[in-house]
Amino acid sequence: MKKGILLIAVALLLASSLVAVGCPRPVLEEPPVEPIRLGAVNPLGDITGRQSAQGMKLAVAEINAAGGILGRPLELIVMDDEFSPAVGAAAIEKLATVHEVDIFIGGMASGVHLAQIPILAKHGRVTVWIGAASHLVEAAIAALPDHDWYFHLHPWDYQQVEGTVEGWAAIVEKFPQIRLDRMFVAYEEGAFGAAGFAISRALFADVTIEGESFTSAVFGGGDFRAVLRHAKEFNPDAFVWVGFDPDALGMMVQAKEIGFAPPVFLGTPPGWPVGFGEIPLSEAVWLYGMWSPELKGVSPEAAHFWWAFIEKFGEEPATYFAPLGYVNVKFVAAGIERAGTLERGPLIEALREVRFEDTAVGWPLTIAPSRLIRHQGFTRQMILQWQGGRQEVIWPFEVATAEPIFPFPRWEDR
Amino acid sequence: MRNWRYIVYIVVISLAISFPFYAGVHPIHVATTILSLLALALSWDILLRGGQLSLGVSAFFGIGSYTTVLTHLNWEVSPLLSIVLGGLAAGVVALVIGLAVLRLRGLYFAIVTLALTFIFIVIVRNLTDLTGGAIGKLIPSVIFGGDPAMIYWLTLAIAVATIITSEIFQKTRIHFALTSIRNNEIAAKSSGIDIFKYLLFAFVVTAVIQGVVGGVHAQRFAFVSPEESFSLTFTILPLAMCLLGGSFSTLGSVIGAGGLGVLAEYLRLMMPRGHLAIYGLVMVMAILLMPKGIVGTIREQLVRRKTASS
Amino acid sequence: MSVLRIENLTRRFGGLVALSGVNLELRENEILGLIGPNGAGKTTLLNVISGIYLPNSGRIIFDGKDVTESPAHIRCRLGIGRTFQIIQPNQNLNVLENVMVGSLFGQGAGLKEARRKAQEICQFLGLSRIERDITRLTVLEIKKMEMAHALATQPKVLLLDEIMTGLNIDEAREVIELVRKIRDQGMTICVIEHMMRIIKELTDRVLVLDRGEVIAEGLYEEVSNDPRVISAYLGEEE
Amino acid sequence: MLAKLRQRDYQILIAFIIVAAILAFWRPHVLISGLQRGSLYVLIALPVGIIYGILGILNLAHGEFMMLGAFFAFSLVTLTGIDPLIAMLPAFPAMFVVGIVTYRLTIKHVVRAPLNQFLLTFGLAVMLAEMANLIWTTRPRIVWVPYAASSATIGPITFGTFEFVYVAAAAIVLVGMFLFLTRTRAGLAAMAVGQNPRGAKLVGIDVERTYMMIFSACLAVLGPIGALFLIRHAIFPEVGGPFSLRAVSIVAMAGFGNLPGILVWGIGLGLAEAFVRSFRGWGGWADIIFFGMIILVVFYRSYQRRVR
Repeated sequence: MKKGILLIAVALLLASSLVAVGCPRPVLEEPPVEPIRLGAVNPLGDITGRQSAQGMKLAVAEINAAGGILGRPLELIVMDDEFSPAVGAAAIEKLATVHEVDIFIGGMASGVHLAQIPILAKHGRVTVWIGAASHLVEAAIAALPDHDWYFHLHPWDYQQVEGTVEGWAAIVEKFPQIRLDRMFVAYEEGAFGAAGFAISRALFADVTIEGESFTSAVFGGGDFRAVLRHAKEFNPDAFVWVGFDPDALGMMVQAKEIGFAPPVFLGTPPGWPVGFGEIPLSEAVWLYGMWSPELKGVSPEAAHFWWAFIEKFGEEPATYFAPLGYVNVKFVAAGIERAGTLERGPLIEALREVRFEDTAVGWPLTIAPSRLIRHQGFTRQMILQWQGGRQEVIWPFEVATAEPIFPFPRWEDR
Repeated sequence: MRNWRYIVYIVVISLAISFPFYAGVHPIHVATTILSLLALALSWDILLRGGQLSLGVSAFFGIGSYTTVLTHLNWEVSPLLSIVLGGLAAGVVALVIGLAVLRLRGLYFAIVTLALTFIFIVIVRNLTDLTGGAIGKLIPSVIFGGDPAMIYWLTLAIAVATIITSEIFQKTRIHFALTSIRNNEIAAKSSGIDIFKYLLFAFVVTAVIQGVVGGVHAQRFAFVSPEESFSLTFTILPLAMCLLGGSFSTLGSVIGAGGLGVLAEYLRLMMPRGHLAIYGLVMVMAILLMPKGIVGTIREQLVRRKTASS
Repeated sequence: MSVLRIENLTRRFGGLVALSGVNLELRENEILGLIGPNGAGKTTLLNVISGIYLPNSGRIIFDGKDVTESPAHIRCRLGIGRTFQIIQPNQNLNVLENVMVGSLFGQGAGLKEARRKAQEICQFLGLSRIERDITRLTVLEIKKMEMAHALATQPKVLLLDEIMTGLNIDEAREVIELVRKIRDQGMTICVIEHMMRIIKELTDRVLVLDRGEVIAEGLYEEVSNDPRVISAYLGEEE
Repeated sequence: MLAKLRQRDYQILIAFIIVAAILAFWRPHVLISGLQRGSLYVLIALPVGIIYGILGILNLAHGEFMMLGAFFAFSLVTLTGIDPLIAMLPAFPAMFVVGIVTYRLTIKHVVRAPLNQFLLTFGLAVMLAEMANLIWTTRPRIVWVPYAASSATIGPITFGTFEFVYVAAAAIVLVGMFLFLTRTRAGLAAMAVGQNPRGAKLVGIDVERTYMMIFSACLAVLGPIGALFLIRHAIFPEVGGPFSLRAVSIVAMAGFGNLPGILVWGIGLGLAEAFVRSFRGWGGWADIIFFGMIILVVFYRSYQRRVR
């Protein structure tokens, strides 16, 4: 009996010392020029997080090749959050205390970021985040006594919808044959879809909206037939599905088999399956996005990024998180350059003033207050359409790469 | 000899308590996570000692999380009290469903506890007004103002309480009751053991622990959502830790949690991409090489050596 | 004076009638032998008495109380102790601890008291090496442990299910002596046994079951000459 | 393991036909999509049931093996341009080999070790999914064949017809397994092993070999199943996990080792889900039906055992 306690005690001792050893504190070396350290936390197991980290690396490599900033090289430390709040939070703590990074960047899932906010707040270092679109995150940031150090580049979920409201109004005005009076929203039942639906409902004031949830193929669902049938009965001007990448094929196939071809067929996944554009069903499907590969024909910066990324990593950027990661580093670098120092106050001031006329995602970037926080970057997303296997930009018209195909061609004609 | 043992004992306790003073903030975070998984693993093992394999740890964890957050938000209960309430709520739910599910045995019990987890997810997701639905709820501030050392000590206290509970279960009549039930229920009944009473007791006690751990988790990260709070990770990871360390003993879960926790941290450092594949491989290898877990295998070796020498 | 009375007991398993209208009386301080061919329902009867199965109809009166609906653990505490035909000792406990389980829960003793009582009983049955690992016991030791475990619940009635099986003659004789010794302590005993010699030597009275029914009852000599009993056994031989 | 049709089964069958008839008139779509979806569940659950019945192993990595089969078919389709239906043929032996290797290296050591097999098969599931992630990344992959969206119109209703392939495949796999287990020497030996491994060894059956063959055969079936799955679903490393869970749940519902039960409950669940979904706005509760039914059925079964 006593032996048991003893063993437990020894085990605890071992475990605690292992933990202590396992997370060594840095050996203090004095390099000739102290680098500027950027700490990023991404879900590296996922294509979005991995390519976003690659985008950051590309930017860092380019900046260092050009001599760094303020004469100092950039050093990028990327950690995995495994989509787990506990892991993501610990990663921030590690970057702050072990690697002693100067600035936090990166990010993706809102659930993970919520857990990171208290720790980021505690350190209060400048943070430039490119993910976590949930308005819950915005509320959590705004609830902090001071959040001047926080910059959010990704539009908030309600801003994304606001953008589409504006965009659709413009499209309807420019192309009178397109109507948008009745909308049916099929949304996945998790946080992503539920928020998307609730916000759409609130913001599309002049549109009659019906909605219904479905189980995403990510969670073993993928049977959308009931939802699609209800949508067909509703006979909407636009059918919008708010789900994930793996839902795309099922949506198209199952809509086709019941002959559901509304005038506007729109999907809003974070990315699309490999080769989606090549299947005939994709033609004239609308989508929302922060970015499109086709912008390389419009924006020099997007073109530069596209080819540099392919050259460096041997693969194409698959989602907008790749260019966004690139923009993340470029933005931070521009701010430091402008401030001429890493001191918090001037740096925040400088970042606020950073202006890009063009970025890797093909948009201008400026910082302005959002509904609740002071430093918000991008606020809009584009309206695009699959045409001939490419994601053509329809709106904003300034960066448009194509005219819309309307109405949605009948399934039989493909 | 005896003195020496107490010295080790005191040293370990003081090391564990003073950990935040000599370790960096990141190790404190990692240790906090490991300690909470340790409590879950040990609580799972306690029920397993009675022969019942539960796959419902996440269910009680989630109930604890949600109760904590909702009582804290709606009734302005203090964070610590709300965690206690989280544990109580999990206990009450366990009592009610235990009356039914503890009639089941083996894989049927396992599957039903797992199914219950999903049922709670669906309920929480659909009761939008109360729970915030699929999006979840936020707490405006983190417990102890986010002081990692305080959170560590709180988690340590819970882990130690779980270890003590486990040792109480091992050293009193409960131990005899549970092992007898696990060995053969009919024989246990005929020895005068009220099987149902003991299983229900173990089920409720372990659910309270799981609920409390869930409550701390929610207070530590200041939010709840169906996907995060009822995540199957909180069932599977503790299960793996317990089985790797060695089931049916306090030490097994402690070693398993420490081992797997530290391993995960190392792997994450060594290979940012693909470390989970190695993690799975380690699990497979460990179970093939040490089918009785680390503690079980070592104990077996000791017994063998003793027999060989005598 | 009867300790245990069973009235008109019937138990079915699906379509199979395992016990049909069984009546039985255990008199205080006797040793009753329960015999019958394989599948006659002997073990089922023991299981119904000890509460593992509930009967479909009939009554069980123990010590003047109706225990027909009582669960097994209550019956154990009231004083019905038993051993099992296929013994499954608790591998995770040593000999002494296995015996302790009986006194812990059968009598509600505390840990210390249970340990003391278990030691006493082990000594009484001649079980030494009580700190031993279960896996290294001889058959005789296991049987003794099983009896010790049942005795530790402090029963008034002890039901022994084929405890002699697997023992050689000398060992069986030793166990017979033990059973007698136990009875002399004031206990009532019911044994299921296959070997007729043992039944003859050990029991005061015999009850014969065949296909769930009592076909004979009485002294061994009377019963063994009963033509129905002979045909029941011969019928099985074929 | 393959209980003969008893009276109760006939009752279930009749109840089934009545439900189907009501649905056919009231909500024909429920009947069609429920049958199709349910058959997919049956298809995936059947090998789990067999492996459990004979090896006593509940394979938590089952869905991941299906994912592997699907990726195998996908690779063939994209590399050679063949039709996914033809890719089913090589997928069978390929997954058979995967089965033999998996059995030899791992499963062999945990047969009838209930706790360890949980952890082992879970570890396998993590490994398989993560390895697939390293090779193919998390980006979903799709193939497109025009017949995947084929449909038919009867009177006022239009519905997809391709998924009737799942119904046919489920029937073929069920009947094939049934015939194998009752009509062939190897099958009978497998049944004997499942019921009593020690006894089977005594009468000269090579138990080890039987285990390996059954396990590998059940994985082999997942090759073609994966190919069929691929035609209608995007595939990605995590695609299998939820199906492991569903398969195991259905096997539990059917009663471990009851193959016809898998058919009944798999399709029953498909119908129940489709039924709930057919009411607009109630789709979010469909999962509760799935898991609620599992709980009810398991309770009913254990209650019955108690009474009997």
